[in-house]
Amino acid sequence: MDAGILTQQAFNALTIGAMYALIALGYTMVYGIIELINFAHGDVFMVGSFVTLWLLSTFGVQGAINDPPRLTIMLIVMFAFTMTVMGLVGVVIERFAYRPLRNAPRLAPLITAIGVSFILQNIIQVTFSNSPVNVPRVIEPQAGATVQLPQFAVANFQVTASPVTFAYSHIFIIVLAVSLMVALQLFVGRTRLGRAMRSTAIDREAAQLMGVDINTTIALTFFIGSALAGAAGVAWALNYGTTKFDIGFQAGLKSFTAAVLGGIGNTTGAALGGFLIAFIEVFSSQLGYSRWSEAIVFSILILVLVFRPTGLLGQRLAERA
Amino acid sequence: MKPRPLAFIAIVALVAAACGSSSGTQGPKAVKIGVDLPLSGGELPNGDPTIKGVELAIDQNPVAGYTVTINKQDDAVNGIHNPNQGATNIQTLIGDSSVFAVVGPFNSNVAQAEIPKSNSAGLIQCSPANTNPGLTKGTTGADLRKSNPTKIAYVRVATTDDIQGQAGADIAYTVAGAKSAYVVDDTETYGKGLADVFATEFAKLGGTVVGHDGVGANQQSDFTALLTAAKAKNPAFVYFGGVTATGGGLLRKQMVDVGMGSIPFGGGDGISDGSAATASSFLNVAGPQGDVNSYMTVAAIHDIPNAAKFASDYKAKYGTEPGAYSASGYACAQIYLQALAKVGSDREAVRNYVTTTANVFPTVLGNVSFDANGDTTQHIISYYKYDDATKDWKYFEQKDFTSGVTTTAAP
Amino acid sequence: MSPRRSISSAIGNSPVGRGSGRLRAALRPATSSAGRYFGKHQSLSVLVGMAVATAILPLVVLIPPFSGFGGQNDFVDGFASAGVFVLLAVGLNVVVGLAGLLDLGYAAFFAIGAYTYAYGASPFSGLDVPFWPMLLVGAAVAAMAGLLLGAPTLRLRGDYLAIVTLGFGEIVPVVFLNADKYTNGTNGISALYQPALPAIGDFGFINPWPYYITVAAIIAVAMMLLYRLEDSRLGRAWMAVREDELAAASMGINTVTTKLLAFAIGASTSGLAGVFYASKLGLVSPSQFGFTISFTVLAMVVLGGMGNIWGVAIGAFVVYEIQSQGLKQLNNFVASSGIPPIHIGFVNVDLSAVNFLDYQFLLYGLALVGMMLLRPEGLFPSRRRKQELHDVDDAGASNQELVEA
Amino acid sequence: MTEQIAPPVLRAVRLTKAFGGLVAVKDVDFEVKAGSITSLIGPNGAGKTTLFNVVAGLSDPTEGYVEFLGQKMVASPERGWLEPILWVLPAGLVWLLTYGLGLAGVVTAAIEVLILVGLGLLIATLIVAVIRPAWYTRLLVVLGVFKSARPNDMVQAGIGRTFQNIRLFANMTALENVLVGMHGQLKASPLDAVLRTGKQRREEVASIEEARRLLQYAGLRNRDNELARNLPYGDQRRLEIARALATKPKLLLLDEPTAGMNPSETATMMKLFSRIRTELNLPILLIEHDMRVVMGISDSVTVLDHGEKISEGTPDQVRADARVIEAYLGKGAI
Repeated sequence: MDAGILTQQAFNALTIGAMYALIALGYTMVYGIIELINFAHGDVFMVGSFVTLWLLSTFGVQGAINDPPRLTIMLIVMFAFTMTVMGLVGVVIERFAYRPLRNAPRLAPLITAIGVSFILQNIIQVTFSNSPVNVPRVIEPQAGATVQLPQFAVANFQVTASPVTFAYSHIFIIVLAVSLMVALQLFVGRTRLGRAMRSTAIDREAAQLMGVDINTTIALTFFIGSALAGAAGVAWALNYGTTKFDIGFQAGLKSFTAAVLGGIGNTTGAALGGFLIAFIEVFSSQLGYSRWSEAIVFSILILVLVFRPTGLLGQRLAERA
Repeated sequence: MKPRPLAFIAIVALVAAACGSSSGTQGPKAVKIGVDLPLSGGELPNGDPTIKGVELAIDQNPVAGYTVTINKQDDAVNGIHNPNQGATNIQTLIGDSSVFAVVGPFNSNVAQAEIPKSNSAGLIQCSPANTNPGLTKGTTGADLRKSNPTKIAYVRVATTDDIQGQAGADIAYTVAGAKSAYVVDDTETYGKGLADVFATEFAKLGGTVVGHDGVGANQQSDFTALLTAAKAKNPAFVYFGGVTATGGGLLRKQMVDVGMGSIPFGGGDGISDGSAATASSFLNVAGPQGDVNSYMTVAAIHDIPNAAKFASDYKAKYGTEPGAYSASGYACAQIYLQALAKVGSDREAVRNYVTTTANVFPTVLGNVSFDANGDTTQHIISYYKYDDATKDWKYFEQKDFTSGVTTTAAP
Repeated sequence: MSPRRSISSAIGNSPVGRGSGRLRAALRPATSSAGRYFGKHQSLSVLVGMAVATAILPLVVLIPPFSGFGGQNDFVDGFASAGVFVLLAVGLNVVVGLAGLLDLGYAAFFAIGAYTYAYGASPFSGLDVPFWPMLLVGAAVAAMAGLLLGAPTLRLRGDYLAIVTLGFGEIVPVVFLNADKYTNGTNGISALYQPALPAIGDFGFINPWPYYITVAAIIAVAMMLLYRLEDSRLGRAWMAVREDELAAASMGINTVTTKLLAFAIGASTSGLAGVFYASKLGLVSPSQFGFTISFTVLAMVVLGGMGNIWGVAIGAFVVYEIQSQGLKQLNNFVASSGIPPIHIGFVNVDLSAVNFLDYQFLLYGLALVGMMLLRPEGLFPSRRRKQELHDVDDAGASNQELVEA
Repeated sequence: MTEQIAPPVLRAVRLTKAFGGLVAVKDVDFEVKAGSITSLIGPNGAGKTTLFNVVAGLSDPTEGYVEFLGQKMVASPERGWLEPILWVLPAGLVWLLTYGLGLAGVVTAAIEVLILVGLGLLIATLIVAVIRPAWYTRLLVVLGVFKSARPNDMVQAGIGRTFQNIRLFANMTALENVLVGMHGQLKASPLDAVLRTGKQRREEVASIEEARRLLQYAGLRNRDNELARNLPYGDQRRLEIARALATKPKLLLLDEPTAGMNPSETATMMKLFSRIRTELNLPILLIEHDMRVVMGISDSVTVLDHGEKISEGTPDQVRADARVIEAYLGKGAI
């Protein structure tokens, strides 16, 4: 029993979970408002990481920036730019692929979403590369605070603790993700546009009658969701220093699982689900079952849905039929 | 069951066959070497340099009385090698009567689908890259060629994984002096096979395998959790069975991130993909700190007679450095061209000539001959280590696992 | 393309309407004997259509430009492989097209069927069960898997179902991959035994004809049975569930059982395809059954025309041939045609350097999006859809009649 | 009007339905007597539709229950979590045993067999849970699990219904819509359909005859092959009723069946309801918000306002009730 390793793994899980949660928020928001599983969302995240790559190469950034003011500016530029671009991409996708199908049978937009996902992947694949591509990591990846947890013994049970390293880049990602989530909550809860979003989600027609511009509201939802996915893309590039055209499918799949696990349509649930999935993954690796982790994640998803069809925090009742 | 359509089809087939007959011509006979490799999507970097090696061999080794061209088949579907497409391709090549021999396939599971067909048709295949032992050896090998058990129709110039895994264990235990190792594989045929052999052989040498985990196709970007768990077990060596595309470079890069950068790292020829300057190569992805202390083996002889000439010829023609399997593709084609010159373009004659164990073929890989299973008798593995001066892999010794002779690089 | 034309003309001649053929038959002279006649005729027309298509398709090799693509055996072999996807698409059509359930893990059942054959007839297990009973076993095992997945999840709403099936589709290959001891892991199970049927002769490895005829027969029988199901109480229940699940439940339809049956029947068809695929290829390995198969088959169903059994069959055939032959031939054509590089401003397009195979997913994606936006009924819409479009015109007229009546 | 001695067909007892803090229906009792038309009326937002959905089995009441023909059909669920546990319990027990045996070092072959047995049990229980045979339902009752009947169970028990906003199967023909309504009466199995047995063919032909008869009865002559969505509005309403009749109900629930109709259409519709009652002897529970519409044909009227029952009785009694007038016309209207 090594408390240090468990803490380290929990910290690893928080980092991965932060990224899943950011992506999951977009899924859950879009689902909440137009009841569409936006399959292209994972690929929006992937494109975000490539936008970061493009930006960094345009600025000629080669590696870690050690000068704090410059680093801060660079980070702000990276996030602002990528989030804006991806937000716009999301709006464009909504405008051309989903809006014409808003009153079509449910299956139709779902299938276009899959189509959009294919298109985004293939464009990146032929434009950049089939192989993993390096992205410079602007935050020195090995820099971090190393902490020695206290060691103690309970009766005959010795709890040891190897030192735990909290990498700055990971701390940054976790803090950023949490602040974005809080900002989103405030936006949805406290602003006029946020209210419009909520009312549209509850009853689109009623909201329309009350003077809410549905098209703008839905576009806004896509903008915010895609911008968050873009932020996750930047975080990914910062964390791993690499990206690939097909990371979107897998990350998207897990994030959607996170959204469903937490209760789709519920933003807190999405965040919770993201962290939960990351913990499951990390601790199956810790136990030496990396090769099974995917199967474990999806089995848990199926089990949760069997026992709680609305997800962990879901409130909306599933149709009984 | 349905007699009428059957009879009808039979007639159709006869008509079609009658129309398909060709007329004879004067001059050099046109023959083809079939090539079946993954040539699109993510696997283009594997197939493309290999087929270029074949083209170069045909250019440089003309055979009097024949004009040799290539019948090119791509076994990738949606960018990933696909056994079903491979089976279709070999069928096409069998159907093309001007094809007298085939180079390929690249991937083991494609070979599993193709071997029964080429064996049944008696069309010789030479794989430049298959290293899975089960394709030729033991009962699985025999099962694959059960329609003509005595007529080997599949040979390969790459040394099998069981030898390369031994070499990996040799590097870890002898060269790096590690007594404990952590093994990671990518759960794919090549990677897992190699990692399993490494684990067995490392234990045989006296080392301890402290852990063995695998990372499936959907987790190959994040190894931190796995490495944190591995780090706690204090391994003196980390061995990776897999290729760069399935996480080789990333694993090494993240080892540095979690503070395992000083631990030596080793892998097979799946991470032999060029210098640190080559985009997406192992050394490029792993980063400068990850490169240090990295070892790699290649399942081929290093001291080939004309290595420099081959490389410069290749570069002159294509403008790029040869790939990991360019020379192997070249060697396969060379063997076929020698057979063509000797026994003509009859498929059975070529097959018989190539697989006769007594025949020795001088190739760019040195002298190659095939054993009773169709495996190359060359069991030489070359060892490489990262060299900071050239930012590239540097050969330091090769070992012949048949004779046990080790040749060290000239200083 | 001539093969397409020949099939569609075969449909055109047959008095087959989707689903309601039998109803319509009963309505003309409303006698039971007439109903029986058309009921029989409809099933027969599937058999006849398949027989005609099977006989005509190999002739494609005589027609330029196809004659330049390869020998007749190559074509027949390709058709036999395409048959696997036709079966898959026809099965998925029941789930997606008729019952309106989005199943994104369909390849899992395909894998299960294929592995079932691998256990039944390979040196790995030591068993050598003949191919024909294995077809039934494979279908049954896949149906069981469909029930296992469907029973707990089919009470979920449609979108949840999509994600659960997608997850299941990911779990199954992972299990086959990692349960080394039972599945031979990543190497898969190879050297499976070939089918044998005295009437057709030795299947062997390189003669594609027996496989071609076998798969055509399997497709014909499967399509005939699915046709009959579609035109029955169960078929109507599927459509009702697709149209309005709540209303269907309020008409006494047990929606869960109905959906479960759609799931199981779709899965069993997939299992059939798996058994045939494994026997033809002689190999099963986990990497063959990834999500790309599920998504490709979905694209086939959508492109062919959801709900129209002939449409999806043709859609699957066409998509498969484009994927395995068309793009390759396009590459050869463009490379040999010597189209000069095009310069538009600073953009240089050199078509002869483009590998069209690299754009498969882009094409799928554009096709899916375009299809949904422009022609959601698919390339080969069913009669019902045509009727819908047609009825828009005279609906207005009938409105007025009614006001007066 | 003759007095009914027979027990009520449908009885709702102390029904309450709350959505979070909002109580939509509060403590409502009412009953439908055999052969009668009972109307449930009230102004907009009175909770009629909520009550109706509870009665039709679409949502569970917070409190109270609904009895149909003396059997409790709808109430809030009890111990619902127990059911999924039942599904995995047998398999779970076998696997626990397997795990124990594994720890004890028993041969692997036995363990593998047990794992498969567990898997088989899991499949079996899940299938049982879907099919719900009688013994399974009894077992649930013994365990104290109560779940409201699903809508389809309600139909099987004999409750047919229509919807306020028409919910036809838009892309199916009128005839097919009615055939779907007959689903529960048809007995041919999928296997019969696959084999085209004589039984299945006879049943199909007979059901088509019956369906056409029902369409005619509802006033839809020669419309059999029209797609439902192409029918004019009034005909869609009629088709819904024909479809509901096809379920062979013992009670018909009609949710605002004349909404959006002009007076003459409404009058025709009312005539149809009277005929259904007299010719088919079928009790009807009618929801309306237009009080005048129902007065002519109802035997009994229940008036809701703000989720509470404010009046009940014959049309004349209700018409005279001050609270009803107040609810409809506002305070001080008297």
